[in-house]
Amino acid sequence: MSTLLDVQDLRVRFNTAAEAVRGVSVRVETGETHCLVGESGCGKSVSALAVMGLLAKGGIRTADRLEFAGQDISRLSERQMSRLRGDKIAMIFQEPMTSLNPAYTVGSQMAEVRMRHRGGSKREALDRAAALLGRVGITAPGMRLAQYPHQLSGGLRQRVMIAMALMCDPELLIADEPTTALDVTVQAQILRLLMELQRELGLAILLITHDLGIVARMAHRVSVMYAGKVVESATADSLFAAPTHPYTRGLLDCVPIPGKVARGAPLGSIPGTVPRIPLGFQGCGFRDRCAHADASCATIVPQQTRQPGHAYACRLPAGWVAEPVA
Amino acid sequence: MSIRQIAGTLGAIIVFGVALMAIFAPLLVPHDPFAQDLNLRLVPPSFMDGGQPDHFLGTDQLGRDYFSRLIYGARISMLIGVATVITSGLIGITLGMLGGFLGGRADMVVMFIITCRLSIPLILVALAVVSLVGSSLTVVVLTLGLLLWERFAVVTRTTVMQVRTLDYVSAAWAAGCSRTHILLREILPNIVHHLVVVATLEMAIAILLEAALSFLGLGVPPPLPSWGLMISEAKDYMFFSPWVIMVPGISLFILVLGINFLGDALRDFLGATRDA
Amino acid sequence: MSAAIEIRDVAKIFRQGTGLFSAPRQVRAVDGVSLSMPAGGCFGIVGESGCGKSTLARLILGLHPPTSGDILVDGQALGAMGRRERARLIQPVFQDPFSSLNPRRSIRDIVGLPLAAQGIGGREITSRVGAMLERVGLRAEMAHRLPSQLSGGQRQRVAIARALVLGPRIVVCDEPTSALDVSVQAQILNLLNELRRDLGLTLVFISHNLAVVEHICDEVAVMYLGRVVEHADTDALFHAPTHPYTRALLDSVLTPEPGLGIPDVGLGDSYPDPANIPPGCRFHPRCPIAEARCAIETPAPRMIGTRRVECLLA
Amino acid sequence: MLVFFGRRLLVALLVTLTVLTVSFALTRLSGDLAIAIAGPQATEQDIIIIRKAYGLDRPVVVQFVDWVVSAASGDLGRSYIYHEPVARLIKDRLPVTLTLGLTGLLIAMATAIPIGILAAMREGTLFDRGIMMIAVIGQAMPSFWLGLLLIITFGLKLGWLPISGVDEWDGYVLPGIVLAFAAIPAMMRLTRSGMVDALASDYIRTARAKGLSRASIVLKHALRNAAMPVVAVAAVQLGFMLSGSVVIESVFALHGVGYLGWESISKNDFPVVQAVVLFLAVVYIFLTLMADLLNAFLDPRLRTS
Repeated sequence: MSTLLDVQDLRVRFNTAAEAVRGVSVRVETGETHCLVGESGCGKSVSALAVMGLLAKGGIRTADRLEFAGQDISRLSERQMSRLRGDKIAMIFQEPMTSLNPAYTVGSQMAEVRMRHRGGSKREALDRAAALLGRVGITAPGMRLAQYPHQLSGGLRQRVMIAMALMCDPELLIADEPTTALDVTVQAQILRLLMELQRELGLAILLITHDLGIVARMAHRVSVMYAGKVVESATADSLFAAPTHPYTRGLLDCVPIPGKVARGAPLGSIPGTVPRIPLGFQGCGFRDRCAHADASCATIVPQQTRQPGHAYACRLPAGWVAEPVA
Repeated sequence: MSIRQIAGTLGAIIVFGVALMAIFAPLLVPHDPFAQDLNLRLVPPSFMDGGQPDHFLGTDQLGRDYFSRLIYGARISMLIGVATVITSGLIGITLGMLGGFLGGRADMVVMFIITCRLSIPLILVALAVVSLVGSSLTVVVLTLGLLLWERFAVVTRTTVMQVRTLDYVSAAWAAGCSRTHILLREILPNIVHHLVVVATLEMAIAILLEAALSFLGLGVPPPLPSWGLMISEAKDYMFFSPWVIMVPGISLFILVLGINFLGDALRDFLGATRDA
Repeated sequence: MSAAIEIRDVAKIFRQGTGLFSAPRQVRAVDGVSLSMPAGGCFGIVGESGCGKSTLARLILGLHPPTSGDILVDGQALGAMGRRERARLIQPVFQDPFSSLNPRRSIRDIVGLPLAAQGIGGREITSRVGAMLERVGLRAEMAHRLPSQLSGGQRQRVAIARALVLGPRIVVCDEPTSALDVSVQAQILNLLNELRRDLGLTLVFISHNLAVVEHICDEVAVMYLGRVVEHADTDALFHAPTHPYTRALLDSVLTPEPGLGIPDVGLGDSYPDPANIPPGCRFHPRCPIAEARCAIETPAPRMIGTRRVECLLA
Repeated sequence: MLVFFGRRLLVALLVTLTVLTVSFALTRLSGDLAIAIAGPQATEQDIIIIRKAYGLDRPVVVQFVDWVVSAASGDLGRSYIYHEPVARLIKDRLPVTLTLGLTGLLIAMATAIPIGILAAMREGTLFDRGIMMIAVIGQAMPSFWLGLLLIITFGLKLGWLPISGVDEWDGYVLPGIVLAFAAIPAMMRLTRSGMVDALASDYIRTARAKGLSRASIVLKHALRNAAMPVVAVAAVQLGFMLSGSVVIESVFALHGVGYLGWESISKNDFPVVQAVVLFLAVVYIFLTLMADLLNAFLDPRLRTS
């Protein structure tokens, strides 16, 4: 397995007094699903957009390393980067309702990706679009090609987005909360589809989500983000078996699991709310909400390794947690 | 300070200044604005060749002091602006509230009235009304007020519609509040900033429109010194003495610009939408 | 146990497209729902968007009049109740903590609104609001703030305080936690559970999140396209779902348990449209076990033990 | 779609009928028309004769129905002053007003739309803010005064263009500019805000994520969606221009429909006033109808549902 996307110490700042992303390092291996999980405002979506070069106006990106398939993409011009987007790296978004252009048919929006990156006739592009619509589980793809986005339900639109992302056989798919706006049954269908596609096409997926359930079911590897930083990173098995950072632990305790957490019993919860981190902030961003914080948390946070491939950023020793809940 | 803030401050100073000028006009004028002196016709402003120190902005074709007339003209513009906004605001906001709050058939009727109003050629109908009823300041104010309410109505209607579906309005219903309470205490405070912006816009439009009507000879009746009328009366002389149309024209322009600047600043300050 | 809310064959039809001359489209948001919600319990209503669960909540709150049918709250007909009387009995908590608080009023005025509507004086409002804020875990001096100065979780606490300040018997929560982050969601759920126990409230809890519903509710009704397709107590429903739609919903719950993968819910790519309800069983176009007769025969509600199901094949 | 169009048409007809009523009522508001026509020197006898001659002695309702019926068949009555059918008067004056309006619209669109797009693409920059400032300044300019200034500058001082009348095409340049000037700020703001919204939308992010070229993103994906409100406003502006031509035509002494209206008002020529008001209203109604149709064509959401 080789590293497809290698991000080291990514930082993003908008013209305000705060950094949205404060040094994120993420590696996505070929053919695996890497989940970036965290609550709203933790910087997970901004990180993904920064990698794609799609930051909103005024966003400033710096990184020690930003490599895709061995190529340094931090120095690419907008024009060169646009050649990569939609071709080798594809992206889908949270809101399938608004992510498609209301003025053009599904077919025309799908075909233009292929024609832009691979050339060829519109006919060929449309044929491929029809085949891919079938592949993502849409019945009567020929009819759907001629329809406009408003004629499709949310679930169908997200399938169209996925099919559109596959038009040029990408190596990496970045999915930014792809099911958050969908109903639960449709969510399960879309996630299952992504899983199948990955297995079949050897696709690498960087999946951004706030839902630990999705992480548990989908991820090979997980990075947990809090306040613009990755606080814990591990394989999914290792993370759920032995969550080590207090934030990861707290987050897992918040989720009710039918049959596992007694009805009406209080759920674990994290007190307080996500803080705003000013520029030049030192120490651990979680310390104000953490029951285990002490004075040292206001200075430097040690990066520790629980076991190979399971890193976390906290002063506590790896064994501080009692044996994990099953 | 940003450009916008500077413009906003400037606008506030202009509007406030012209308002003061209008209120204290009798104390400010050096001459009687209606007194004619046919020996002193078309005297240029004092800073130009042939000007007289006694007449700062010169005199008009009837020898009336231009500066004094200009100051009295501010009264008319401000009066027209404020009175029209009040009249049209009352009509438009009431209609918009009815349509937006009640919805359904009431809203259809309101929409229809708005469409009809938009279809009526504004200037022509205003001219016709003034000509038929006879021109006076009151007639001009009422005519403009009766014609310029549609923006108030449209903005009120759409904003009320947006606000009334919000959950805090539902919560107020569930709390047992009365219809009046909900309309006046829950909805109105949340749309009033849009209406303030519309009011400034309408004030500017009303002032420009009065000037246009007076320019066409069917606005404020002479000898009242409306700025539009001053331009109209002076236009026969503009080829030889261009300043006669410059003085009232620039005044009009600066006042309307001030109102627009103020409106934009209020828009930014109150957080109203761009196109309200 | 007496019923806190009794819903008898209630329907709500909305007209869309209010054009002058076009025939308006009819949306049957709620289409013949009968439910009885016991006092002192937590009654869950689940379903996907467009299933009518939020409309049902608004009907119960008296925010919309039903097109047909009767709603009895605490034994009295909702339609015959005065607005003040109704407000003392039943109160809402809405989903979006940003749109549910008037941005131009102070927290004191927002929480005190139901009191003011009853004609209670200013000084008493201030003291009762202060006490209520502390009861929901906020400091009393928050009363002077504006909603924009509060976080999402704090706003939702304010909304709960407003709902409870009159001491109602029933609180209708329409997706009270779905706009919140997971960590805050847990705080709010714990608070609701605690308040319910301490104050003896009846909760109507509307959600699309089955894990949350399982955690907090005693009884659950599953809605699909305006009808209740299955209604049972929580344990029965979660351990042995009977309706194929309930089964699909339960399959879709993704708990944070690694290695389970994503189950196939088997629903196909069609999607329910409340303006265009299929004939026969309204679930049949998506149903994985549908037979030919499901497209023709409309299933009548049946009792299987204590549960009520609408399915020809159950 | 057909239902949509039919409904729209019916509303347009109803609006026309209402405007018809209003413009009729307008001329009857002021009391006795015959006295106004006869003028201040007329005797009691003259007034009675005039009342009979113009059919003003009949009940108002009869006069109204009579007028509506004949207006529907294209007969707008006869002018009291010109003693000609009003329809012919309007027809003769129409080319001037129409040319003027279209010239104004073309100048306005050719200026406002490209600048609006550029300002949106450079949102928040000095260029954008400068343009918006100019728009505010432009909105404050009284159009008749601007017309006079242009006449003095280009007609008189520089002698480049004629200052009144339209014997040749160049007579339309100055009035066209003045008309356009009034419409440019609104159109520019709308183009800009439409483009700003479109460029910030999710589907533009999708288009960028697809790696499309900048030209395709701006011109194909964003502009198409921003165009819809601009089209609607362009039609409304053209309507305003035609009715605003009252002022401009009198400044530049162009004998168009607006000038005719003004003239008739000052001469108490009521059949002409009624007809011109009605005519301008119908043109406006027609233009908004066209704009709706064009928008339905541009926006598939309207077309297919």
